[in-house]
Amino acid sequence: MPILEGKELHIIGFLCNWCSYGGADTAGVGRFVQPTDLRIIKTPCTGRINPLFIMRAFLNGADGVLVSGCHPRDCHYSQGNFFARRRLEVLRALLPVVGIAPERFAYTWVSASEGQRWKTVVERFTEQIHALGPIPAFADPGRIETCLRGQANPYGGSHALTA
Amino acid sequence: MPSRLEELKDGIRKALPDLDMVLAWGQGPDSLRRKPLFIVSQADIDKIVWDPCCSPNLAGYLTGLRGKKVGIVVKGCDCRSVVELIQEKLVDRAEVTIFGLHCEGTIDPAKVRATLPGDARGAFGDCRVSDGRIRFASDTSLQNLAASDAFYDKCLHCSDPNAGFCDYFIGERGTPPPVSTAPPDALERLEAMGLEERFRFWEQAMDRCVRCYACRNACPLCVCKDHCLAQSRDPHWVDQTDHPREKLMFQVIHALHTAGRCVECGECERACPMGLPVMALKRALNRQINELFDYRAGLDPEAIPPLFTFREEEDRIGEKKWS
Amino acid sequence: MVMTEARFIEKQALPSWLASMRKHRRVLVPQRREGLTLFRPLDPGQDLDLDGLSSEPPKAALLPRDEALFAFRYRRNGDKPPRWGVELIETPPNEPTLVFGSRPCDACGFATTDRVYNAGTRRDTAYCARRDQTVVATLACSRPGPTCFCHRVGGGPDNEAGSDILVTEVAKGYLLEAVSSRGLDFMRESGLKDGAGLTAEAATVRRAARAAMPDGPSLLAAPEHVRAVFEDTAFWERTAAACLSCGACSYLCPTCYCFNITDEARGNEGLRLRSWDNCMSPQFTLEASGHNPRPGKAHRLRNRVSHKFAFYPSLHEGALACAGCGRCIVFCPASLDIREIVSQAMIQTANAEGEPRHD
Amino acid sequence: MTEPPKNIYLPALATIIEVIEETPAIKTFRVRLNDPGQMEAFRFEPGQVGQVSVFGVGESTFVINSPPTRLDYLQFSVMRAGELTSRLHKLKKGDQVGLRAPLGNAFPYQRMRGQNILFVGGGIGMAPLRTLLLFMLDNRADYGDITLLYGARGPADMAFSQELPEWLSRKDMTATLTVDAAGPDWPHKVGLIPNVLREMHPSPENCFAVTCGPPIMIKFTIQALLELGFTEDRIVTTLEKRMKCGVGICGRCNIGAHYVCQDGPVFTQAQLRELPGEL
Repeated sequence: MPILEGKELHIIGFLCNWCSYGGADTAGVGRFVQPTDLRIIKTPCTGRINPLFIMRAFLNGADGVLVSGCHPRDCHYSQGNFFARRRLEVLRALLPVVGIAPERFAYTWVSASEGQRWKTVVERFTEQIHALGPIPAFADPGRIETCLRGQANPYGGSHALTA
Repeated sequence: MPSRLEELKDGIRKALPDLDMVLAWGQGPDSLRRKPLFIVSQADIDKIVWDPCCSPNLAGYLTGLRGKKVGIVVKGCDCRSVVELIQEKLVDRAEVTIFGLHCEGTIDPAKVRATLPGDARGAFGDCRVSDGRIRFASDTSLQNLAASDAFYDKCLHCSDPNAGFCDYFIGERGTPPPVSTAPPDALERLEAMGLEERFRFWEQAMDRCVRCYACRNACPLCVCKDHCLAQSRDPHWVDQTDHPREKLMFQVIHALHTAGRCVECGECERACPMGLPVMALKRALNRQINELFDYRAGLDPEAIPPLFTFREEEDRIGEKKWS
Repeated sequence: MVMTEARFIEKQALPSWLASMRKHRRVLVPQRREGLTLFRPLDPGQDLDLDGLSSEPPKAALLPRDEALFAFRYRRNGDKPPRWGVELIETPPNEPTLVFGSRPCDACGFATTDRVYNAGTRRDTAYCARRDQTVVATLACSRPGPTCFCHRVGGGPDNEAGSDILVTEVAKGYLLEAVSSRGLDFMRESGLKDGAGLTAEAATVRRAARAAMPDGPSLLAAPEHVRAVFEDTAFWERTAAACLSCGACSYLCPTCYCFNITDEARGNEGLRLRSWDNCMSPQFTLEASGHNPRPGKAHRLRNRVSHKFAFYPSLHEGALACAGCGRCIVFCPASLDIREIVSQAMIQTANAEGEPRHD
Repeated sequence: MTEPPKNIYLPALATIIEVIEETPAIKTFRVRLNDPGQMEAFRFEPGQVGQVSVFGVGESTFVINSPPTRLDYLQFSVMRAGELTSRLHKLKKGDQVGLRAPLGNAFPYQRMRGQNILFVGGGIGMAPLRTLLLFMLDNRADYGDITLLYGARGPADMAFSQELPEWLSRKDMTATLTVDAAGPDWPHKVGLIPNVLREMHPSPENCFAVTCGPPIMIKFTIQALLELGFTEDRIVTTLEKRMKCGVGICGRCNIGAHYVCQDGPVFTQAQLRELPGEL
């Protein structure tokens, strides 16, 4: 479902398949009303989430990134969230240095039954991101965008050659 | 009392027979630069040089010399690199013979050229450091610079100038470089800016990056530089367009791949032809790791880097409250 | 230099004249940025840095760091059921440019790439389009730097190869002399005063510069020696021992012209991108089967030095693919010195004298 | 309006008209250029290559292994090895690809006229030999005896399996198949190509040997051919190199001063011995 331009921001969620994805499902089954900005990517475990996923998302224009997994000691793979906790806590220090507000990133623990908690997490986090507004964009949209979107290609015009 | 250089040469002369090679510094293309010297014969020993221009960290060559008995001369920061490589078993302690030195600080040729008047870009005479001043002859005048105008940033707040872990310590241990007022370094300058301004700073800096990957190839920890994530097509982390976003993504990759491992030896910044402050990202992560886990890389060969392990109860990481 | 027209401009009038040239062309000049001298579009708020050699050569004016060869877009075509058709979109460059303040070694870089990219039957359309729209005004050198050796590789502080206009700094300003028809046409509509009277003074300035070049044997005879030392793996292992196999020397070299072609896509559309590449990278010759003819840094450095001092000369009547600018020496993190490498090869295979001690 | 200079990197669009599953790792693609005029006018010589594009993934070099005498389609046999070949293997009939062809040089078929020809192919190395073999069979009178030795790891790795029966039964050529290892129902030879070649003991008398295959096989096959008395200028092979531009500019496929995409990919052993040792 495309982003509702102007109303929604790009918020990406990396959810662990065993707990938080289940929690989000429970919230959905429970018909809890929550903001719709979040786009969820399912991962086997928070331990599988490479902090580079999060940085790549921000550099590609995500306004906010949320990571959610099993509570410590509930991890399906027993250690995944322990490693993730350290990595993501370290990653938090990198964001401000490159000019991204650290509040644009959060990680938390939501189990499969905590539909209500998931709704609160999504609401609070989306409010937090809307308060910050869109992430700063690079001046140059990039070679692909300039060549294809018909904008003035700094190195020449573009015209369709063959049908 | 023989000079430290003589003492170093004697130490190496004695050790060389049962080593395949000793890594030290030799004369570089100009008097402000030294280049790695691979000593394999007694004749090479006379080419050894030791002065504040010996900035290259020789530890990076160790991982390419596995299986050989190698001697290496190290400053304080270089020594931390060797310890980190031993911690991660990327280098076998038994294969390495370490000659440690006290370092008085190392000169950054780019910083010296920048402080000199425009036309003094010619050659420089030999340089000497004494009581916080650096003296050398440039082809137009005699130069006399304060240490803070010529040393690498890392040397201006160096905490352990003596090689802490070595087989032979050459000469006396000493104090860190005498720096009266160290100008703010890249990380401090960045943190004095607002967020948007920092973002624009990196956008400008990365525009200058020519993507030569000297920062990666100079890093002693980058043992997988020949098949690096940044040049992989699958997964396609970084595309080949010359855009600040992609080049900044590589700096993020380098910072996160050395998180909890980087010893701030400064090689990435020293190697960068465009003089970009790429170590600022790693120093920010090191500060966070020090605060979270009370840990600094490269001090204890037995220590396990923090991100290689975990604790069920982390004493300094709490849970985010949402209500 | 054939007797052609000359123009003159006072020193203080140069910045405003350059600014006026921006009306109908991109003006690239060397300006100081964060301790570096870079070729970027003229920023009138800053003065030019015409002192020494720029940190990065103006190579990007003709060979940009990346460039779309063409764009493509997948689209459903009219078949029943619809299939994916592809539409190709050409992206020809059209960016009239003036490069002012390049040095003879930078221009020698353009001459080196001209022989490859515009080789009569084989023409690289994007490069040739840019070359035809670019005027290169090269400033003759007055004072050589410690790592300059253009005079030892067939160039010189006032060499004209690859330039359209040769600019010489005279007492009260700059004398512009056309060295190509493109340069002549540009000068005629540049609105500058005639400078015929100053050609003699300019010639003496250039002669003094030639005399001031640091000594050192010529490397023009290097090709046969470098080819002869190719099989000596011990020589190349020793030479490449300190090398980090990064790309700093290649990307800052005016005569390195190799490139990579990759497709970069976003969903159903994207472009075929040409970007700078360098033979010091292990990926340069890595084959899909995993075989790599140049697995080690010694193989790769051997290829880089041999291409410049043996292979290219054998394809282009002895012209070396090295401009002698010395940037690879200044910017190498391990301080390798290509003069040293080539001289060692010459010493080892003949009794040429060694490399003089520098500064 | 004068025709704008041709962008040498712009491929012609082509459509896959047939996909043949040769072996689990090798697929053959038959393509036709979308522009009928271009297809009609397309000419090439046996051994020349083409850069096949899958837009969004990239380009790779493959020999045109249909003969120049049959121009109703162009054929490329592709072994899955890297990113592009894997994506090519997912394409179906009717999908679009790009083609920049013909590139590189061809087999010296003029010099081979009136001579005997010995083909020695290993695995996917049979692809470049096929275009020359079929070209010669279509001009059979111009050539002397034709002998083919085609080897692969196992029976299931034999490409062009529908044509093998014909090659084996034809009167105007002799074909021998061999595999490194095979079960009891394998009627042909079992053994490494160089050893089988020594067994066959072909006569080098006015005979050209054309060989192609994995580097290891080529190395030992050329050794065997030299032992059997073949002269170096009559042993012809093709080289596989990492290629990008295909026109001798990008500097990627050089061996010494020679660019494999332009001065090759076909070389005689005599030429290879002149090149610096960097294969």
